[in-house]
Amino acid sequence: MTIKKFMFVNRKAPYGTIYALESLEVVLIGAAFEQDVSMAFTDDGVYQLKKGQNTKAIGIKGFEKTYGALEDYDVTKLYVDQESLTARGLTAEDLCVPVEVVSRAELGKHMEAQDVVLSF
Amino acid sequence: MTIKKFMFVNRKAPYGTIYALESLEVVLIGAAFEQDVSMAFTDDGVYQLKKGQNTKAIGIKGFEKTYGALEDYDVTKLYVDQESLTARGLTAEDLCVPVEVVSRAELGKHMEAQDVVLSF
Amino acid sequence: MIFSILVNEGPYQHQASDTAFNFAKTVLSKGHTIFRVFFYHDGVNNGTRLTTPPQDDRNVIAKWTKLAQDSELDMVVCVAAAQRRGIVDEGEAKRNGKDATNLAPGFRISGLGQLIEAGIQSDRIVTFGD
Amino acid sequence: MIFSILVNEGPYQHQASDTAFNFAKTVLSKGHTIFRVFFYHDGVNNGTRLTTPPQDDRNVIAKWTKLAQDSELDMVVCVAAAQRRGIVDEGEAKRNGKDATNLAPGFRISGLGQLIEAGIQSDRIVTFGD
Amino acid sequence: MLNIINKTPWDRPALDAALQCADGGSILLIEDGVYAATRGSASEARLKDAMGRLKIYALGPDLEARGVADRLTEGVTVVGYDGFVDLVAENKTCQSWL
Amino acid sequence: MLNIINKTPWDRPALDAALQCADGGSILLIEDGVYAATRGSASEARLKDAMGRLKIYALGPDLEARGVADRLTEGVTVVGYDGFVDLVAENKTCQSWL
Repeated sequence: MTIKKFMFVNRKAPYGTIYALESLEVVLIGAAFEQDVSMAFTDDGVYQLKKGQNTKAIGIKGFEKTYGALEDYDVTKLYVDQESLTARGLTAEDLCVPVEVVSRAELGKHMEAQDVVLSF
Repeated sequence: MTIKKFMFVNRKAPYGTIYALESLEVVLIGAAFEQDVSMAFTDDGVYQLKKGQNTKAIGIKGFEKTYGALEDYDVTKLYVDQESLTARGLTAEDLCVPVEVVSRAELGKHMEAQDVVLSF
Repeated sequence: MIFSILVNEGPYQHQASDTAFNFAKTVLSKGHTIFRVFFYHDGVNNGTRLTTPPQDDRNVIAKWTKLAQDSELDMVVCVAAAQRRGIVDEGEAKRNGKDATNLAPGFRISGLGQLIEAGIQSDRIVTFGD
Repeated sequence: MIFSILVNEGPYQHQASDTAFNFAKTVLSKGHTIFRVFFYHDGVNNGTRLTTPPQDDRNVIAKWTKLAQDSELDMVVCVAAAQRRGIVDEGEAKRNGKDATNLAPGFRISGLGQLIEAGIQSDRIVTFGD
Repeated sequence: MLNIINKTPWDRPALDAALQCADGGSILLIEDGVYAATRGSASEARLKDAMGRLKIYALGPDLEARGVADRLTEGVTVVGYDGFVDLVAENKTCQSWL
Repeated sequence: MLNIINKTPWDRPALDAALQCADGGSILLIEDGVYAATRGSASEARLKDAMGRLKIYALGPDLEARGVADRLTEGVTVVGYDGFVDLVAENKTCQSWL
């Protein structure tokens, strides 16, 4: 099968909208199809990776653990925008998985290198 | 029947989303119920009143004319936020109906005077 | 005190319906009254009985239906918004020549006047949306 | 050139489906091929046959159905997203014990793999959403 | 008036609009709006400035869901759904800045 | 890359994010995104700054729908759906900044 470079760009916070969760579902299918998958987190998307999510009191299924399982699907290229982290008072230590923190310019270069970019 | 002061706050541009149109539908019903109706336009909501809309090429029904018909329903209190106009390079002359241009502080005072505020 | 609630977005895509539900339940548990829950815009999509959410997630629609039945809540889906989005009861199906219905138990379809009436009759009206 | 199109929002609430439709029509009129139109998130709500929009407005769903039939378009509604939102065909109704269906002609329900496949098989994939 | 905000200040101008229009009353942050009440973020100063004129609340269940309950900006009061209902009851009107 | 923006720069950070990430290529403004290409608005300077590195396009039908086709910022190229399809074809990839 053809292998393409797929990047999934996440720009929205979790739980307020479903995009983060349904984006993850696409990422896992992309990995199952053995594509070359990477994920970018920028703007409010960096909040998806914030450690310590507990959704019990809002009655919605949490999915922080799914990010931890991405490695099992060989999804290891997670790029996080430095500027978005800083504006939100976050650092890489606040995140639930190991990531590569990059500048917006570097993120743009990764985007340019893709065959398919899907933004959620 | 009890008469209450209803304010409809419009903060979204037309056509990109349906809120502007479906907000107008509520306003007209509010007027039909003979309530004391006013409308506020702030942030991207000021774009709703921009003169010269022609939706033919996007295939969506235009509704600029409906703002012109509001007067027939005795909806004459239209407040437009000065700051939002200025940021978008607009003045009252660009709008399709006569309005009262107000500061954000004045808009806030009008909001405080309401019984019901619905924001779209 | 008499509350009404306006829900402007559909289930799952936005948190609006979940928050509105939690709010409504709390209003009732504190001894207040809910005059009406009105579903407008994509909020009408909360009124379909055809959803089958994943087993490990909540069923937003079933929660509303149960609350309506347990607490005699008046839950109204706006007819104009419902026609645009395909939410249909038997009367609407007959009127518009549709071969199926999908309105969930506990909901009824009616006009926008019901929202204005809710504003008039209630001490407070709270909107949940995008 | 081979295109695919991803539609992430439902009809009327957002312009996404209208823009996607105009785009799709133009792609075909210019002699390109469309491998697939995939409906995800609230985009699955484009696949209901139960809508009755106002007579002076466009019928977004009917436009898609006609385009599919005229041009043999493959229009796929994501099954997981459809289950959350109550878009059902006969197979889904049987599997999940639903008493009605609402899928519009020209659409079919299938898995997310169809979106990845569209990405692999197409030269370009364009997303329309909120 | 109770001003309800459900989006982050980076994603939407709702919080800024409410802060500029409201002369008194309260702001309640819910859903994605609660991120505005977190320490060290670029919106913290705006919120602190507003505290002289406005009471600021954030919905606890939404803070917990997002893993930010332990980094609340000083001066913000956390409420549950109970407190949310009370705030609506205590204020003559409320407005959701959608 | 073709960067597609469908929101105003006041409502969402999408245009800013695209302008900061993109080193070359094109920006296409569609739907509510077209307002960013209007004269005299607070976003005009940002767009003009970017024109050295990026080509900026706006979708004509969306400009007309919103009554702003006659106040286009200088240097922005108007395209129809035809031109939209051509832009997608000419660029190796495209990204909708949703």
